[in-house]
Amino acid sequence: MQEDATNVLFELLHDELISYVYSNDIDMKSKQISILESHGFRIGQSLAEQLTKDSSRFKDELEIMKFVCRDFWSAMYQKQVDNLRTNHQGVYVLQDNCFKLLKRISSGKQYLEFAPRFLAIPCGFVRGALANLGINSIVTAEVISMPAVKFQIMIQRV
Amino acid sequence: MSKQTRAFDNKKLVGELFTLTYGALVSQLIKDYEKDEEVNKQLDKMGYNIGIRLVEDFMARSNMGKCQDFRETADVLAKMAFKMYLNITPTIANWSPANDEFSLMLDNNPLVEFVELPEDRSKLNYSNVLCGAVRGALEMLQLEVEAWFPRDSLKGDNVTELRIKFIRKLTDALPAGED
Amino acid sequence: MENKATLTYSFSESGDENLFLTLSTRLCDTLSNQTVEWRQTYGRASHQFQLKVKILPLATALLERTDLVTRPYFHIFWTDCNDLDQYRSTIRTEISSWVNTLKNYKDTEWMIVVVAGDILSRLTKAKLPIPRMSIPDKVKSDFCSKNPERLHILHDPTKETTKSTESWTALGLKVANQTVRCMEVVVSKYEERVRAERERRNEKSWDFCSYLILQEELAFMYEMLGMFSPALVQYDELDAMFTQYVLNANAGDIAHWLSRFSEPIKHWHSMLLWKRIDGDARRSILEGQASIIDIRNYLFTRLCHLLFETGKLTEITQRMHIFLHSLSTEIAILEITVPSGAIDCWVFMCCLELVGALCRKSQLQNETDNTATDNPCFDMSNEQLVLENASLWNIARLKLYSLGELCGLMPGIVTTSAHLQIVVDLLAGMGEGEERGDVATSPALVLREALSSKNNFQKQYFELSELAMGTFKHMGHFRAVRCIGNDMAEFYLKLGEPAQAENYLIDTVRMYEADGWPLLLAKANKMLARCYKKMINIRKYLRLCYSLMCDEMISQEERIFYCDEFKSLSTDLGDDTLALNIHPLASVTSIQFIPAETSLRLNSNHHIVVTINSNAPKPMTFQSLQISLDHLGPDDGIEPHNIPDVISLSSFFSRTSEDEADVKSLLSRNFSHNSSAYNSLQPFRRHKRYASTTSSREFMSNQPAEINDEGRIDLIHFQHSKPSKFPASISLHAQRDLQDGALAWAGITCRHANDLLRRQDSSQSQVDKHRSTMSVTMETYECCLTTRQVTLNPGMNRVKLNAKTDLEGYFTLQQLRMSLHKTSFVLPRIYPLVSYQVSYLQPKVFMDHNEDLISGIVQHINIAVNKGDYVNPDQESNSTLSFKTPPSVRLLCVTKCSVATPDEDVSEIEKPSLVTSSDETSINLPSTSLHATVLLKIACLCLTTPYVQKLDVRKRHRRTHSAPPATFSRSPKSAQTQTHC
Amino acid sequence: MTVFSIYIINKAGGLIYQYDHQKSSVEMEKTFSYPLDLKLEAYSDQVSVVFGQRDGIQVGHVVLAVNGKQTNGRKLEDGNDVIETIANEKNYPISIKFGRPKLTSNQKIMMASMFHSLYAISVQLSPVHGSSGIQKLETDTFTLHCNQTATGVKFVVIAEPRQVGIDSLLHRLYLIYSDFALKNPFYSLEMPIRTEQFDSHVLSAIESTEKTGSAA
Amino acid sequence: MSASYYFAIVGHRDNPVFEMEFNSSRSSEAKRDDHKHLNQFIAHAALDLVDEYMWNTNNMYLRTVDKFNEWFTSAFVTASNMRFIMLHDSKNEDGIKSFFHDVYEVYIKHSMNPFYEINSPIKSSAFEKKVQFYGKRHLTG
Amino acid sequence: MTIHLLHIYDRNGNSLFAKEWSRKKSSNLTKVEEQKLLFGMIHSIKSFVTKMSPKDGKEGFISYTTSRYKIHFYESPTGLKFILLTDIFVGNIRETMKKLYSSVYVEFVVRNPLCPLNEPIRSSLFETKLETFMTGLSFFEDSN
Repeated sequence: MQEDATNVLFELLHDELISYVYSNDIDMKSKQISILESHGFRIGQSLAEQLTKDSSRFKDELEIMKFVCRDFWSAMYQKQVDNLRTNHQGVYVLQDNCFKLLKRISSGKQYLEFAPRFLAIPCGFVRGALANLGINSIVTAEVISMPAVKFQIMIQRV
Repeated sequence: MSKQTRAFDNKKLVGELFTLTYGALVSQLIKDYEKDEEVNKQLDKMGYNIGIRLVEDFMARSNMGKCQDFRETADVLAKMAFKMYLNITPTIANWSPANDEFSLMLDNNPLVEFVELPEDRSKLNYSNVLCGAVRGALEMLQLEVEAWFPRDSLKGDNVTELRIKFIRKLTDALPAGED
Repeated sequence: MENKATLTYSFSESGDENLFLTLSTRLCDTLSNQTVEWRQTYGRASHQFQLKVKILPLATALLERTDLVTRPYFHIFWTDCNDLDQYRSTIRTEISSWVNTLKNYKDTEWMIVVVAGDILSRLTKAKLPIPRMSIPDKVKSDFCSKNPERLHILHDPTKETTKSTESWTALGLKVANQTVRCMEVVVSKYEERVRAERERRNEKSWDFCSYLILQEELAFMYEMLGMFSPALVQYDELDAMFTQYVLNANAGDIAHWLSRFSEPIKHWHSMLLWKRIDGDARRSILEGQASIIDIRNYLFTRLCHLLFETGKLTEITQRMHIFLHSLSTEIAILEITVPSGAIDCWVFMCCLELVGALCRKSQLQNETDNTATDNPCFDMSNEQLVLENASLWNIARLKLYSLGELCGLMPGIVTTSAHLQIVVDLLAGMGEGEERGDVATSPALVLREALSSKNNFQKQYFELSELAMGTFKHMGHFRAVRCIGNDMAEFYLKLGEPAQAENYLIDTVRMYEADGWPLLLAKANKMLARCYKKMINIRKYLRLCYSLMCDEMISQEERIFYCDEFKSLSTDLGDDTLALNIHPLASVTSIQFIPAETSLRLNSNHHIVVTINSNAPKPMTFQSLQISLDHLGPDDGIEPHNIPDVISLSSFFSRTSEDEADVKSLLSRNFSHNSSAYNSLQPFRRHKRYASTTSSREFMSNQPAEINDEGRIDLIHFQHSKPSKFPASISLHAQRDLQDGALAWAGITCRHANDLLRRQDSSQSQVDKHRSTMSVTMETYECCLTTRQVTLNPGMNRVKLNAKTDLEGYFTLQQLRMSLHKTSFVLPRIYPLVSYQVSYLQPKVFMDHNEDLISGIVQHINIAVNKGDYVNPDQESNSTLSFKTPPSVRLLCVTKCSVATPDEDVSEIEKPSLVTSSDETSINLPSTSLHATVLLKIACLCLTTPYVQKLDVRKRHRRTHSAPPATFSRSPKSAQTQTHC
Repeated sequence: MTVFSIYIINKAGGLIYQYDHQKSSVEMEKTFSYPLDLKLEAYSDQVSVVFGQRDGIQVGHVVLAVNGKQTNGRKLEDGNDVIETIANEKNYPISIKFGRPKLTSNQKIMMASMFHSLYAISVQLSPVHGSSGIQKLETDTFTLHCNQTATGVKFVVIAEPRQVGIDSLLHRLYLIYSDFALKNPFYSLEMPIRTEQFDSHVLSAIESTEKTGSAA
Repeated sequence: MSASYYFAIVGHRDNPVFEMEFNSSRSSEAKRDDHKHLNQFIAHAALDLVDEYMWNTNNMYLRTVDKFNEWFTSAFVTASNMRFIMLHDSKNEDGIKSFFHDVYEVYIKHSMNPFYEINSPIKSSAFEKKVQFYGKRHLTG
Repeated sequence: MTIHLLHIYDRNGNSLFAKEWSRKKSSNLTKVEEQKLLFGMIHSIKSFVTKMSPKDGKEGFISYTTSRYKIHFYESPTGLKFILLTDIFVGNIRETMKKLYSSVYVEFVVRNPLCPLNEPIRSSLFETKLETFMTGLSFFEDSN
């Protein structure tokens, strides 16, 4: 019934990383999100490598997306994405109604202004994973009321 | 094929997630500070911040009371805390005669599972966050300790040794205006 | 060879032969419309097929046959006799003799067909037929008492009555099954034989060729019945067997028969795919004349044929590679002597042969495609087919090339008689290109043609190359295209047409550059260099020499070679010049001020030492090394120090529009006084990696850097990295949207997502951008530091320049260039900003004394004189300090005089004496080092009644007119002098 | 089942009667070799164990004697500082006697007045109207029962948590108090009670409670 | 005939990330350089076909995809489209296959090193040792 | 049965959180004074208890009861103090208090990076979770 203790450790570390980056010099104000995101990116790459070890290669974009929503997500957050939508022109929207890294922070609008910093790394996760599976993308996120999050993935058409 | 979710070894994965995140943290620090000592300090500081929260979680999970004895502390750390959070059980060794100083021997340190130190980072104590965490956690239990890595397998030592030294027992500060 | 099984027929003399003939033919048709099943032994898959037969009159010759294909498998006796007496008298005996003849041969199945019905009725119109016992019954009792199915009654066969058709089908079935059963028996017997033979394979007398012929029979048999896969199996076995023998031979045990093959090979005919069986080859095998090539050829031909039949084209092409590969290796293993080039010829021909065959088949397929047929539809899409052809052509091309070299057909080589001899021998070995009627000309002919003359060779070679290239291009296999292109370029170079080669080579270079294979790139560059040299395109050649001489991928000697090339040619640029980025030649690691001081005094002499790490393979001497300065006079308004904000490298490097804006705006603020600064930033903007990992240290500040204690500033050096197709890091922004005061949503957005996503990564453009970093924009060197004749040794070098101090103001080091004849190597921008200030310090006089002067007592006045930066125009005369005092005040003497150097060490010196004239007193100031302060203690006395005396002091220089006096009160006040500065 | 002790506190918070029924004194002497693996600290003029515990010696125990010499506050009989003596390697092997700190009579008086004020505060902090002060205070080792008479005298019984019949004991004590203190002409109010009878009655009341669970 | 192998890992940008040669017999130290160049040349040229074959299957192991003179080219493409390429002059499917798989494991581990940047050349000596080891075991051993 | 109010203090006596459910009477003190007073009392009760205790104990002070209300006390090993005022009919609720600590405080304060420890708790999420926890208790019944 009790979640894995390692999760707690990860979350605390995650928070430290964030508060470190935010504590950093003023020159970087505008860049903090990017920095966090790029860390997430690197981690995402590795994890994708690791997770796909036993799966066979993916045939198409959608398959990869499903992988991200199911396998990748549950590996990261012990749950799957609640809803995946796409406009079939390279834009996907992943909806997580109870995002792990927000669900202890607030239910509703309190602390909303801080939400982005907790989404930067997850955005990176996704982008990194995709990148390593051969999809260049830009991942953004939007919160209207915590802990629900909408991640938007825009894919580079090659 | 990822048609339906494969059952991953979740504990392992979360562990890796943690390890990688930590890696990211360290590499960020290395970018920001030329001096290894600086990095070590930062890591220790962050470890402390983690420790002071983690200890609450630990107490909530394990129905432990306060430790009244350092040997007990050592046991709880090794057999419960490390097991619970890092999924390893270090061996306790090298007690000082006064029983106020001991070492945790980490034969497999998850933090460094994938790490190879860059050559120019000889002074870096990669796992220093652990020191901080232990220090922070024990301080919340009113034990002031020092923690450091006398040996580190990353630096070619055959084992990673986390040394912990008892400094003193802290007492609650009385709230202002109390007779 | 006919692919129909043989049956025989016989008949009663009395009978009507024509009838029987028609019946026989009808029987064939009936059979060919029925499917029979072939049950194989050893649980092999069973096959369904139509039995195609030909029915011949029985002849002993036929019965003698032992092979599987032509031997008869079934025998029929026709009779239409309906008259008992006649039967008794003749027919019975005929039949029995027939049966007996058959009996002498084993594995024969037979059947007696009694034609009944309409014929009967027709014949018995005359007398009433009351036959007690019908003929069939008689026949049955006489011959087929045991197995009655050997008798068949065919009812009015010529009528189209149901009865007749039924009996026909019945007959057909019977015959078919009987035949097949018989075949099964025969084949399995034969297989026994083959197996037995194979068992003997280790005996000395055993011989592969004869065994081949033996087992092949099975293949023929199956092929005849249209059972291709089992047929295929036979050849596979044989093929494998042969290979195995060779491998064993490699391992040391050489089969006896194999030794025969080690004789030198004289023929290297191509395998032939245009006929089903290569008779000659087979014959030579039979006669034991076959060489290893013949055997391989033969086996492969047959394999191909059968694979074609089953439509497995892909398999053919795959096997082809192995086929070509294994033969050459086998020849090597068996140490068979083959004239050099022979194998190339062979491979060449084989490739073309296969291409031809494939084309034929695919045409055939295309024809049959629209009309639905039972033709095996090929497993290969046209795309693949085309691709395969291309790769075959490519192989052929390569072989042809090496043949060309061998036979001295390459341009630029004189064909010697030796060459000709080789050609002759080769031609002799590859056989006449036999005529093939409609089919395309035989590879042999093509090759003969190609080897006949340089021109033909060249023509053929280009033709093949173009073919392959075109196809590969069409299939998007650009690497293959480039490789061929590269070879063609080489060819053109040999031809002495470098212009033709250039584009091919550039493509190759670009490809390797884009894909990032340094070693290959180096090689390609070398070739391109050769090309430019041939073209006498000095500019381009120099560029290449430059990048090659710094290329670690090539040997030191080569690097030195290119280095020398560069030096010697750098003069030949005519009147235009060539500016190159200093990277990769060298990197400027630091700039040091000596002494460690960035705010300098006018005319003071300071040095600026530049540390340069040279990657050149050997020492290089440059005519000059210059650093361009940006100069802001003291009155030029802008104080460069207080340009507030800080910008990040990523904005320099990432190409996003928004960041462009950043840079521009930055520059407009920052370098407004310097038009070319923007361009000077260009090179950095390529750099992705930095942008990828943003961290505080990488944020580019526009504040001048601080010098350290040794006065050094370490420069940040950006090496160029291959542009990544998509930035590893993109800049995102936290965004919050307010709605009537309350936060509506928060999230992460990417302002220029579209720009990022739109960008297609054609490696082409990438590379172009990358290359263009080689070219740099030059600063104006109107105001600069210069030193001449600088020699850089490989590794670290320190170059000393004199700081420019003859001008007041604020100097920023901008760009560094080293000139070698007409070329110059430029560090486009010095970062972080290095700057120093030159200021002029006015001469100053301080003077203080404790109290208002009180009359009557001797008191001391302290005077400090600092000449500042003022330099005395004529050295020998030195300056004087003159006082203007009211008569009542008298300066007595200098009681103490000392000199304080800027660094505060005070030394007492010999006291100068006062020179008093009527109205003023003056002191010859001792000549001191620059910026030193002279401290004087002067005793003075005033005589009149005690009240505060004011006195004037004026510092001035001889030949100068006295300046307006500055009064001096208790609080000391400096007296400005009017000296010329 | 045990009753540990009785306190009677007058309305001014002064201790007018105290009786320890259960002499529960934990003491143990042990010889140690250098260095001592218990952390000692001196506060409230006693040297006590702040960290580390072994064979019965608990955190909170105080040093009663070193090498047979009784401690007197932070000093030994011979005037040496306890901590110093123990810190000094020369004195080893050393035998130290530890024990639970016993309340000195002074401390008892302090405790009494302390409780008095706690009682007052507990009234003040009441979230509801008309609440008394602490009547029952539970800990894992003992339970404190308090009955304050209309006249403001507090009868405090400290007993094992499981002990029953405390209420009647409290009532009994009140009676004893009124009979053998108030009615005693020589007893002046608010003053410590020192009479044989009183003691003996209290004792019997306690004993009967312990036995029967009722003080009657 | 001595079996000799050349192994290369090619990154997402078609750039070589790692290479190594294996020789069962005494390899002719002469013409090393030129030889190395040839290997790279073939490996690089094979990329076209690797990419071609990739889409026909979703197995990671692609078998032999190309042939150049005496060289066969086998390939292995990970789920993350890292391309392992092996040149070999003699057939050894199983060996190569298991080699690929083992190296894949090693690669994954290495890619998790926080100080390594994906797609950049692998310089780690530990990594080299491991690959060497598997080379011995599956190829030249 | 009724729950009057809950107080949470950090180890240094700073009030982290206080909530009232049903409170009839208020001490004539300011919030701050009252919180100080309450903590002070608890603190001295603790030392009182340790001194008075005849044996060595672990938990120490558990609760006290007056004629009208009862105070329950739980201190986490890290020195957080939870003080719950109920009516006198509520028995020993030590376990409940522990749970309050482990499943509400730790979950939603400790593990909320935006809640600094040792500062008054502002998270509304915590409040809601607490509310649900309390109202879910058997002995909670809003007697207003």
